[in-house]
Amino acid sequence: AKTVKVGFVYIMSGPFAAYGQFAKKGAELAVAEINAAGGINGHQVEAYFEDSTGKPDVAIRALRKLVFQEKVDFLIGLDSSGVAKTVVPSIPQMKTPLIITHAATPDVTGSVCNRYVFRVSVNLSQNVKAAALLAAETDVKTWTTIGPDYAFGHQSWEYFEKYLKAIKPGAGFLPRDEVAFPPFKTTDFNPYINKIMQSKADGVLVSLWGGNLIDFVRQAKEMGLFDGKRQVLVTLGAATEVLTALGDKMPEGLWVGTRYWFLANDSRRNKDFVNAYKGRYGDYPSYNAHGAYGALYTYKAAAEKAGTIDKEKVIDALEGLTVELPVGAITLRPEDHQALTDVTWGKTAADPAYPIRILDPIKLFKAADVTPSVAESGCRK
Amino acid sequence: MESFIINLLNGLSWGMLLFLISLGLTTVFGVLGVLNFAHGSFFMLGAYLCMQVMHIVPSFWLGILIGPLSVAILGVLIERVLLRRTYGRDISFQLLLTFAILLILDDAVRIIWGPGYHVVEPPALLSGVFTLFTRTYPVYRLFLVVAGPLIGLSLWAFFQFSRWGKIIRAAAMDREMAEGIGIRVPLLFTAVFALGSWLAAMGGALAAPHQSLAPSMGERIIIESFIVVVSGGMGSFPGAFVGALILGLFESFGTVFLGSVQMAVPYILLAAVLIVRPHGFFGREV
Amino acid sequence: MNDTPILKIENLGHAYGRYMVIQDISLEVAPGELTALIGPNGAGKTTFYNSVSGGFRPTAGKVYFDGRDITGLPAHKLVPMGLLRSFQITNIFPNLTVMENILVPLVLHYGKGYAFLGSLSREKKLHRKAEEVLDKVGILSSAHRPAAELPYGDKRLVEMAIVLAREPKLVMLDEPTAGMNPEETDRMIQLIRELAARFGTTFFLTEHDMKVVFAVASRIYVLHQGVLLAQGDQETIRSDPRVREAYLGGSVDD
Amino acid sequence: MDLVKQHKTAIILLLALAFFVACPFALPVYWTMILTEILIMGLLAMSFNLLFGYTGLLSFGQAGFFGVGAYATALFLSHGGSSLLLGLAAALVAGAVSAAVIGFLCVRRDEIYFAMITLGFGMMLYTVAHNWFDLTGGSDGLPVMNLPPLSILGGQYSLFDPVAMYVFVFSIIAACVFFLWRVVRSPFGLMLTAIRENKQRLSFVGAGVQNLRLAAFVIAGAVAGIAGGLFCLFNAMATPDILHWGFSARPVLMTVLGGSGIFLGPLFGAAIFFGLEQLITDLTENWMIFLGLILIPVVIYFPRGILGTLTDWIRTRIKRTR
Amino acid sequence: MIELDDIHVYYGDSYILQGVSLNVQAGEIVCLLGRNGAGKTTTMRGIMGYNPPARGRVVVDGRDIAGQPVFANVRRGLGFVPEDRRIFADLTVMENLAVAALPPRQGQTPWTEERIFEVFPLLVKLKNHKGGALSGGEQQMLSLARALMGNPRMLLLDEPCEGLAPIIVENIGAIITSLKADVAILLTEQNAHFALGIADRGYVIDKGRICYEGLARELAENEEVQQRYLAV
Ligand SMILES: Nc1ncnc2c1ncn2[C@@H]1O[C@H](COP(=O)(O)OP(=O)(O)OP(=O)(O)O)[C@@H](O)[C@H]1O
Ligand SMILES: Nc1ncnc2c1ncn2[C@@H]1O[C@H](COP(=O)(O)OP(=O)(O)OP(=O)(O)O)[C@@H](O)[C@H]1O
Ligand SMILES: [Mg+2]
Ligand SMILES: [Mg+2]
Repeated sequence: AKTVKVGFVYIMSGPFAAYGQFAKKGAELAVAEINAAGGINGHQVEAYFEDSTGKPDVAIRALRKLVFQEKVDFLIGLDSSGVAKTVVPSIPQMKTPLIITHAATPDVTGSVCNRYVFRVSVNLSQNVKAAALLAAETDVKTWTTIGPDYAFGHQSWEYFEKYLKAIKPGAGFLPRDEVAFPPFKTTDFNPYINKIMQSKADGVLVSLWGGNLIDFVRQAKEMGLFDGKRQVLVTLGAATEVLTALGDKMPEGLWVGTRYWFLANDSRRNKDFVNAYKGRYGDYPSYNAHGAYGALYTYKAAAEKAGTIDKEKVIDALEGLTVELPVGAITLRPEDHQALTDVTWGKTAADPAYPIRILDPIKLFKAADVTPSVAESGCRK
Repeated sequence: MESFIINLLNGLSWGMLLFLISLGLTTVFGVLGVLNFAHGSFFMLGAYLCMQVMHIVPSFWLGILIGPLSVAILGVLIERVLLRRTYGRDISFQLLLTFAILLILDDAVRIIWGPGYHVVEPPALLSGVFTLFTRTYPVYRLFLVVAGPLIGLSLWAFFQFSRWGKIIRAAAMDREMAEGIGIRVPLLFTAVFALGSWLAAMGGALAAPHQSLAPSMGERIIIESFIVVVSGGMGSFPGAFVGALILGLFESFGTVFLGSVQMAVPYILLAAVLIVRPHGFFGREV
Repeated sequence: MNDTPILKIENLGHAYGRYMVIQDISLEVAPGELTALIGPNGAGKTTFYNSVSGGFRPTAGKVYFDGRDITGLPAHKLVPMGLLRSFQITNIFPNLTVMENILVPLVLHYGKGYAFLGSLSREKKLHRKAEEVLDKVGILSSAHRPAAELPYGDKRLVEMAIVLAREPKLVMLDEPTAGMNPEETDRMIQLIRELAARFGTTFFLTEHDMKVVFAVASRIYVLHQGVLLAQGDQETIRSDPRVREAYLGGSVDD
Repeated sequence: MDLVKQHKTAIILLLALAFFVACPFALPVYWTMILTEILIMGLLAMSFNLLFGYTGLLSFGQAGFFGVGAYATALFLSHGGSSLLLGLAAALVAGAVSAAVIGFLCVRRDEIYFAMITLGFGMMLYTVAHNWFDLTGGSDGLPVMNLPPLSILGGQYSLFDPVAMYVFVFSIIAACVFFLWRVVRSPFGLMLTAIRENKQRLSFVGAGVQNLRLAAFVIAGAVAGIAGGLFCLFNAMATPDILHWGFSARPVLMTVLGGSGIFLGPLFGAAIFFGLEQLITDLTENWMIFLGLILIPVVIYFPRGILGTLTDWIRTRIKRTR
Repeated sequence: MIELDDIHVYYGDSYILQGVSLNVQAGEIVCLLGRNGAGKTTTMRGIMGYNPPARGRVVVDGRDIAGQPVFANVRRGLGFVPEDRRIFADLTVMENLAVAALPPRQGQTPWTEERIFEVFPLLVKLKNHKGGALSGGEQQMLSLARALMGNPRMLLLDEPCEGLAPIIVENIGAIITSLKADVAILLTEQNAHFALGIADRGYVIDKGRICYEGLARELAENEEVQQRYLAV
């Protein structure tokens, strides 16, 4: 019988290839499970992977190839926010639905949103709103930040300031020129750490990620930034690739956030997923693996709801769809296509049962509490 | 004051690391006339091989001994089999060839060690911190401040004063004539390329305890070392030293004073130097 | 004849860093005069050439061309005035054909350097001119060969042709016959004399080949360790004991 | 002799023209899009080669002008501009003006120093695009939300359709290539070659070498700007990436691949590059290794680029048989 | 000492030396004359190994060295003074000499810096000057001195007098003659007058072939050959 073709576009090469590889693992697991269980609407799933290399023009070429050459029925992917934001306006030309699983920029379900694009993962505003809620409970007087010097870092700080001010009007923030935005290629964070330690701030929002975060944590630890005098919130600190690399060098007691935490949820769905993943790859699933995995199940749910794999009908089915994923139930908001999904934060802790730092305690924020309203998102489809 | 000193140390230690790496680049350019795009990949390999050695025998010192040495051997192979076929051709060919080598090495590293991040621990001897007024500062960074100039100085002395150093400089100036006085130039070139690769790898091994290892980590370093080498003057030792120092200090103090221009600092520096001194600080007019 | 000297040099001096290479040189060249500058190796002849004809700005002194102060002007400003030079080592456009080598100065001469939408092959006049010049120096038959392929002597003639194409008033030649065989040397001497006679072109040259110097120059300057040691006509120079000691040695017996 | 040679090139150009016109009718949609991209990148590479192959200047910042062009078009369209041709004109002007300013500071440098100073300025443009959020959208770039239709000769044509886009891009590029062809065949073109061959000699026959170089730099910048404008239309975006030195490396790669000594070499190189990329990424995920392994023999055995070495080979064959 | 047996040399596609044979015996100065482009330099470079002959033998002391690398030939006893001198510009005079030193051969008085300075007293005061800052004549002497530092048994001198002042030409001529006892010398010149004055035997090369050989004295008197092949 006819197969259903799904195209995945992730960063498979270059400095951030790890993200694409995680996603690929998650996707392949989902494909194997779904096919073993009879496919989608009776069609076996055939997966096509393309490399975005993290560059917008390459990503768009990859998408075009999947749609026009491979003739896929559905698209899943995109890691980088910049890539996602610039690629999204071209999706209507391809007339194929796309679920974004990693890129966090609010804009793809905001200012540049369109009928064809959905997102199942936590976006930047949801994550930072949770951080602001956490921050409001501390007795920090003045906040500063260190984040990568591109939209993600700057927006994280902007939104954090906006949300926290609304919750706790007394909170203080260092002005823009006193916070630290190291360029993305930085490997030596000492000057920035020095800048933070020199400032009067007693709370730090860290929005670095990946290799930057690893370098920062190690160097900051040596310089004594985590000596307990400051409150540190790390928005993407609970990413498994970071925790794995750092091992026991990850300080305990830091507040870290993530888009998916494999121990955050006791549901059967989650346990099955974690076990299946661990069994297949010998690893704990990262948020990116979960994203790709969940997106395919989301597609499955929509196609089954629509009773067809016709692209337009699947889109109609996706709008407002609620689906049970390992992370919990998510709902794709029909107005802007952003998933309403719970957000996990937690404190790093050592546990002999795990080779990496885990989160204890865990703090779950309900989707309704952290997701900005549709009006705020700025989406006008 | 205290912050100033810390910034100074930061600038110095980063600068010295850059110096080591640029030294290899500038030596290879000066002697072979090849601008080696894959230099950053040797830097990366140095770090990974150091880590690999430490997985087998947990000694950092053994790591920085064996890692860079293995890269030097790889350098020998690359020079013998590939590079020597492009001598005398336009520089763009060498850029392209070494770029191809970069692609291969970067991907090979990803395939062998996986796409994820790794960290390497500094040796126990250098792992602590010392107190500076009210703050602490890692000992390892101080070690870098010392190790860079030490290696650089001994190499410089070698090139300047030893007979072999002079022979290498002679071969750099005029390859044909060097053969004409009985110097076995092909072997010499291989040795120099191996030395250059060793320096890059040494830089990588020394950087490993301080930055995370990931495929393509060399890409970040290569452009900065190009900038150091060119603004210092191609092929010049003192040039590489001054260039690295200035870039290190600018990047360090720039974080405090420059804000969002920070990212462009190396490029502004490069352009400024070249506008004022067309051949870099120590470059010779041709 | 016009009596403003075509080239007038006052107290010219140049130092590389702190090292004075030429000092206090003053001389005058009348239009149409054939002048030679000779001197031992390292005396500073090439340095003198560069200081005068736009290689670099001399550190001291003044240079006047046709009454105008041209001190330190770059070469490309001097050329349109009519001052050109040739080089000690062959200096042509190796991968262009001989014809194209000559078209380059002609394009400039007719102010077409920036004509980026014109068609070079339709510039019939330039091609005709180029052929004339090539014919004049006697290498028209090689017009369509790449210059690099020519024998050495012919390359030097290409170099002369490049200079002549700009219809210069004053040509400064740095060792024009170096590396030429006697036959070619004779041809070069003939060419210089003929051009001087027919077009009134002024030549200023340096040479180590005394045969050429004595065959061409009516006035000779001797440079030694950066200063003018002697000047005068052939006889004066030939018989000056200082010149003999510093430069000529015993080789130039009459 | 010269005339024959000139007509030969004209004939080759005509054949190429016929080929490109026929392509979209014979190719699947995706390949038409790839071809569009080849043309755009090929034009960028040809602008680079005006400096590299003809003038002897290795510019490592050509992506800067390409990017400036792309942003100019994107800004024009996102601020209510509705004419595509005016958008491209903006790209041309932006490319030329930025090249004039930067070129003024660069053209005095030679060889590797020229390469590095152009890289430096290119990266400054990158930084501006990356950091000037209000104008350029910062690191995310400027998405072009809707492409106005092309109004020409009274008709309105949507470029939403890939074939229409191809035809449009091809027409613009054919015009640019023709322009470049005129330039290299002009007296000015001879000056550029003379600079490459021996710039000292040239200045000693009265040419202002720096100004000639600047003129070449501006022309190359303008053409790169147009290519950037087309890129923006084709991908509906302008992002900082395309000003980065990594992007500047592409025209270098393409030109050396195709052959810098041949007028259409860079365009051919672009085609090889994209062809290879498609082929390799289809076969393997480790495309970097394979690209590297393919590049090495090309560099070693094709010293004048693929097209250059092939034509040389054919030429000597013809000579021998005569 | 050295014998070329029918060597053929190409530059790419162009066929330059079309069967050159000549020999130089110990204690002899032999000159190779010919017009521009006749193939003099090519012959020298062919012997050295820069442009190895496609066919033919280059026999030094009974061994064929054709195709051997340049440095090996130098170590075997060839010394080369190229036409453009090729001094290492950034090295001092002393360093230029030092890098060229090779172990002496049996039965030879070894060349040392001291001995060099005896023969070239002009170089003494330039000891610590950079090679690039020397004038043409000084460079020519240094180039010769540098070749001697390799303790060669046979010297190839390519136009040692080009671009030199007449007085220096005389000087160099005297030095070359004084070396003859130690090393065999093959010399090329445009300046036939100079070359025939110091050589024992001479060859004339034209269009890549030897067209005359004989004693220098005879050649100096043979006006026909001089006119035809040397354009004197
Ligand atoms: N760039 C430089 N820096 C320092 N000294 C220099 C430089 N160029 C030339 N000299 C020195 O200046 C002196 C004069 O050199 P110049 O080239 O003018 O001599 P010349 O008379 O042309 O000699 P020749 O006849 O050998 O060509 C020489 O001693 C030379 O070493
Ligand atoms: N690299 C090269 N490629 C091609 N042909 C060359 C090359 N070098 C020299 N030739 C040609 O080889 C021939 C012999 O040149 P060679 O240099 O041996 O002559 P020569 O007798 O030394 O002349 P000269 O007196 O000018 O030094 C000449 O016709 C020359 O044009
Ligand atoms: Mg001179
Ligand atoms: Mg010769």
